[in-house]
Amino acid sequence: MDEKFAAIGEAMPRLLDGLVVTIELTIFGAIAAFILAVILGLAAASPAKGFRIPARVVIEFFRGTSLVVQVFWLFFVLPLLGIDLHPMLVGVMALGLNYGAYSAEVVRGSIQAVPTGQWEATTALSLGPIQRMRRIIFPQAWALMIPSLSSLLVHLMKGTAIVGFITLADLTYQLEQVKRTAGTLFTYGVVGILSYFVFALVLMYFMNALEHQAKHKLGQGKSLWRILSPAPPASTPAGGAS
Amino acid sequence: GGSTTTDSEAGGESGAVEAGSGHLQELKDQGSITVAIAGEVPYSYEENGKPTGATIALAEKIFGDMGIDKVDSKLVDWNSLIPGLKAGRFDAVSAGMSILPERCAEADFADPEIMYTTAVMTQKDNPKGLDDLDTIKSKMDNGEKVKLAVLAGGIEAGYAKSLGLKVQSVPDAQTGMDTVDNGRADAFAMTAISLTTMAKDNPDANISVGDPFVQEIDGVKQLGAGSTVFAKGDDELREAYNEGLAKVTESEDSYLDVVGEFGFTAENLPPKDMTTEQLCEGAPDDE
Amino acid sequence: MIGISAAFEWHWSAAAEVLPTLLTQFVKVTLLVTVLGTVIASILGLVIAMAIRVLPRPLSEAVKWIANVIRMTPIIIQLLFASYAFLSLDLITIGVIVYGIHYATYMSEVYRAGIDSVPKGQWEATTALSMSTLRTWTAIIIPQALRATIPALGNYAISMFKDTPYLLVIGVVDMVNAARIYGGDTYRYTEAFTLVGIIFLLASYPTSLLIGRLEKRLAYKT
Amino acid sequence: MIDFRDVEKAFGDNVVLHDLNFSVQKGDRVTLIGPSGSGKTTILRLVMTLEELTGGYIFVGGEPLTHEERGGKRVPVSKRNQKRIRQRIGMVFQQFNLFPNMTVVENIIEAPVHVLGQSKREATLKAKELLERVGLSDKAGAHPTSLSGGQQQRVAIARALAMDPEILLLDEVTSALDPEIVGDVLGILRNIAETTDITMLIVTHEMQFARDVSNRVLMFDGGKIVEEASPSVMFSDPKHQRTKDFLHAVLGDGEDTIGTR
Amino acid sequence: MIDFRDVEKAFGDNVVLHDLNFSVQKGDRVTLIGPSGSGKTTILRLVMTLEELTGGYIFVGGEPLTHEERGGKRVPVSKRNQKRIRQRIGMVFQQFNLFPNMTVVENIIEAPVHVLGQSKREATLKAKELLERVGLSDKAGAHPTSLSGGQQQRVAIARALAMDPEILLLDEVTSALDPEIVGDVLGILRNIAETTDITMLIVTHEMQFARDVSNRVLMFDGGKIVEEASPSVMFSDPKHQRTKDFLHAVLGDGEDTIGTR
Ligand SMILES: Nc1ncnc2c1ncn2[C@@H]1O[C@H](COP(=O)(O)OP(=O)(O)OP(=O)(O)O)[C@@H](O)[C@H]1O
Ligand SMILES: Nc1ncnc2c1ncn2[C@@H]1O[C@H](COP(=O)(O)OP(=O)(O)OP(=O)(O)O)[C@@H](O)[C@H]1O
Ligand SMILES: [Mg+2]
Ligand SMILES: [Mg+2]
Repeated sequence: MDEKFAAIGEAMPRLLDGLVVTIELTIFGAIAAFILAVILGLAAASPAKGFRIPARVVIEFFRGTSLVVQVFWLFFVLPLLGIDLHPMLVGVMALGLNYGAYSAEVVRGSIQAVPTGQWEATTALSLGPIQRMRRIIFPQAWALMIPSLSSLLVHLMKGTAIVGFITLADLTYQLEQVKRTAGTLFTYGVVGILSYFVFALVLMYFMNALEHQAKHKLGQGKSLWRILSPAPPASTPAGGAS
Repeated sequence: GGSTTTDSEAGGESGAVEAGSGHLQELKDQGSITVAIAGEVPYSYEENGKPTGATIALAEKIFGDMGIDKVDSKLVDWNSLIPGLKAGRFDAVSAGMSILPERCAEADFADPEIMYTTAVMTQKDNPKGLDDLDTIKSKMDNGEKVKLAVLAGGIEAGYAKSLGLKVQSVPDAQTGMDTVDNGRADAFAMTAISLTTMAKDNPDANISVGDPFVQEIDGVKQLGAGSTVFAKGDDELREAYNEGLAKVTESEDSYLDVVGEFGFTAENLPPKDMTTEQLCEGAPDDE
Repeated sequence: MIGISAAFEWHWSAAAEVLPTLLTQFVKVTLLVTVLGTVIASILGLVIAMAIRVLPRPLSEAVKWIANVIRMTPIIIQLLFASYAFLSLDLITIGVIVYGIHYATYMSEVYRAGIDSVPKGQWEATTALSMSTLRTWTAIIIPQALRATIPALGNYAISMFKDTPYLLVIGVVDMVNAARIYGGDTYRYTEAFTLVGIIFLLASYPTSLLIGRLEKRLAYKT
Repeated sequence: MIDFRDVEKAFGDNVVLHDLNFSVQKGDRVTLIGPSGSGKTTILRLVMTLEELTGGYIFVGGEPLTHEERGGKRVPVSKRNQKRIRQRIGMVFQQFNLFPNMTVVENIIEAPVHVLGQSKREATLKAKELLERVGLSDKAGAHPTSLSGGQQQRVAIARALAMDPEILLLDEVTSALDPEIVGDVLGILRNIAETTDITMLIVTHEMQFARDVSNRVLMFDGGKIVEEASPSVMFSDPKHQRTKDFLHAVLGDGEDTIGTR
Repeated sequence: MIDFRDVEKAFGDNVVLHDLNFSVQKGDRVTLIGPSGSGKTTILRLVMTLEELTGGYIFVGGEPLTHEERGGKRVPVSKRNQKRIRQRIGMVFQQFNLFPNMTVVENIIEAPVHVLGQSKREATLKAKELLERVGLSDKAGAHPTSLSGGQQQRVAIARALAMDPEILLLDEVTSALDPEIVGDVLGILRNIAETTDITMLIVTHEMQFARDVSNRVLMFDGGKIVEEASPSVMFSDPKHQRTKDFLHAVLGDGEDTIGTR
């Protein structure tokens, strides 16, 4: 066992490099997905057909074809069209498009779940459509959408493991390099699983914190700082799958 | 991708000779070339962030002589080497790619630089006596349980298919070795040089590599040769490369000087009469 | 810097050439793993959900955390792990089991929600009728929980279907990777990937129809 | 038939029933009345073992239901025993709680077949009889969700009777029903009371029904029995001020008039 | 100030308001009464443009609100015009509909700042004044969810007043409140009625309040006005049988007594 730890210790710089790639992919992918989700979600929630129908088509397309196929397509077919993308960009784009489409449904659902009374109050106060969305509806929908987005984020993080297919040296790739010296089972079963799981937990706690914050803004629950200060609450990180 | 600088005294000189050209001149001006590699030991791979391997050594030597001092590498998935080349993502592919008719239709190969032979990796001391694909085939036909692993999409997968062998695909060479090591497969067929290098690097693994052989399919010897690939129409650069390559492949000594340290032997030196045109025609000479 | 080839054209000959391979791999790998994986996942998912609910505290917590670990880590890692841990099993079997277990952890969440959605009064009625625990689950709770969970379970089946290309990491060539290998050999990605897309669509659409029908059949007559 | 001895029930720190002692004789029809939160439902749920008894003992037919005293200590009885005794008790809920995934007749035969081990044929015959009795012979194959509230409650009564209980617990069985259907359901219960000797424990706000059906009325307040009497005495001449106030609130001004609501 | 001309409103095939014609003068306080479903809420929602007008015209200060007649045809007015007119109207809802993502004072200044373009300072000053008026000076920084229903409704009133509306629409603003708080809220509205000349359109079941505040009462039934009178006449001497029945049901037996409910 000691030698395995030693091997891992030796490979630590590479593993950390891999972890950085995984983290980068997760963060940039999540940002891309979120931006896309908001745009598509707003369009899909719009009463105007001109927005709604294109948004639906895009959402259904990227939800309907899998992440793997999208990655391959972007990586192998797009160059044939003369579009040359860095693998990192391909990874981020594929994650962004796929999870963006899933998240768009969450955004749309949450916007439509804001009580009608809130929409009516904005009309009664003569707020314009942009203002209404930006200042009233979206902040409330935000609190509703976080739990679902949070489990999608973990899915996205897991999806980054696929970029090994397109030559990015992410954590999975590096684990593969390390497995001979450290032993395959130990590498995957302990180091791999644990690293991803801890990362997933960090993401979940981050999203839980966001949710607390959002709920607090709506006057529900304590503020995040008050929760964090004395002793953290016993929160279960078990996020529902999307 | 990393980069390596070769020391070259001939740089300025040859640069002057070929002044005024397109892509080649561009590369000379910038003093570096970017080649795609697939990360395969011992052909071209990265070590400590720098490209290395037999074909990289060739590239560094030949381009260096032309006055292009620096060879940068881009690590690319095997399947996107040629698409990437066509899309102009890099200047050449230095991955010991086999010269095959379908590939010739997509890009231009330099003259042959590495001869391939196939070998079979088995568990130590070859308990089942699996020397080559033909013995494997006869054993399989006799109803013996023999499990053969090949690289998914590799050339040996094509051989096995032609021979009608049932195979187990592996995504990469390392996995292929593991598969034999842990007994999931009895044999792993791949190019000999890759297998021997791997066996050398992993002395503890329960594996050994049989003698190299040239596979025959329907009575035709499958002579394989690999080379550096350039984009279609990039003739000037390719011809300049061929010129330099000829100097290296001139003799065993000059050849092994460059690639010997990566485990290559005289067997890997292409015969003088073998041309890229022949290989591109798809009719390898049968002796 | 160099002209872009016209490789993005459509060649019927190439399409005809790959189609048989794609269909073979589709049936032998994609479909097989999805169908068997879904069967395992839907049964095991229910077992996990019930175990968390029925087992005493430390045990149920343990089951919950194991499920969390599986749910929150990439299936690729799990496939690799299992392929080395269970050498005696052939790779397709490992694929089926890993997909089955991985998706079971998703489905257990769906079942949990379904079980929670059964009104408390139903449990009380089973007590008032002195029904056994087993009978309570099988005759009352599970049938009612299932009704609420069928659509979500169906969606997971479809997403498992789309996740099968990950099998390549353990050397199982599914339809998508068959397309990729064909593309690698011939540089005709366009036909191969387009066909893959069409086959996926042709396969998932009837699946959704099937789920829709199942959903209707399970709905209570009103 | 049922004996409460020093019964105590607490939810967390909140003690809902204190030191409760009373007995119900075989064939008794006891109505529990009292203000909201006084603990009436809790008593029924304790008998049905839907709540855990936190102190004291309940005996059914002389046998301890959940706990017994052994060697001066209060120990739980075996699950087996508890189940056996529970089979003699039936309950009808305010919200009916029919199984929506089964037809009416399946609801009724479920327990006879799977708990008592009756044959399906036998149980179905009995179920048909019971359905006739509650006036729903034509609904045997229907799904509960397609029935009105009143019909559902009648099925629930039939389902409880199918187990041939010695004790029937009824918790505000009409309060989820539309006013015009209440009469039907009460009529059926009245009929059951008249034609069987099932011991009944009834919680209701229908004072007329309580008067017609029960032979004893217990007035609860704050988890204690404040008064106990026959219905005629209780409704016409309550002794305790709390009872007077309660009846006044429920029945309205006319001291002696008991309407259906 | 508000003119209804041949107003018709249908939800799908269900025509809820037929050929409605009436006018509200500047400074009028008009109460709409009538049984449930008679269309009272719908009228307020039409004025607030929360529902689409399916026939006829509504004029506010002489200008068409949603549609106008041009060349003998009924055409919609421009969105710009509609918005401009809508700014002169405020509404308070039964369910308050405060924005939970903003503090009390942010709720109040939202529209003045972002619609009328007032400076934050100016709007906040005004908001504080309004809060004082509704007796909530100390709650400026609080979140709506931390307030009681009555307090929330008072904030909603302040929010509507912050836009300086010429017309205020009030739809059963006390019916979601606990009975003991109703008085406070009505007191504030009474005070506003007494100290401003805002035109008010009120739907309420509080007949006492209607009597105190309004100068006209319209009795609705089935989407039509069945009777119109001053409150004193309407409540003491209704002409129409429908009105008599309705008032009898709402006010109880005593013909002349008007309780708070
Ligand atoms: N599950 C529970 N958890 C905590 N407290 C409970 C629970 N069930 C009942 N209580 C409390 O126990 C007390 C008695 O409740 P119970 O339902 O028995 O009253 P009740 O007499 O049936 O009233 P009602 O006429 O309103 O039905 C109440 O104070 C109630 O709040
Ligand atoms: N959004 C809607 N869709 C369909 N029908 C509606 C809608 N809103 C109201 N109605 C119908 O319009 C009629 C009038 O409703 P309205 O809410 O105006 O009545 P009301 O006089 O305010 O009644 P209440 O006193 O119950 O509030 C009713 O028959 C109602 O069912
Ligand atoms: Mg009760
Ligand atoms: Mg209304």
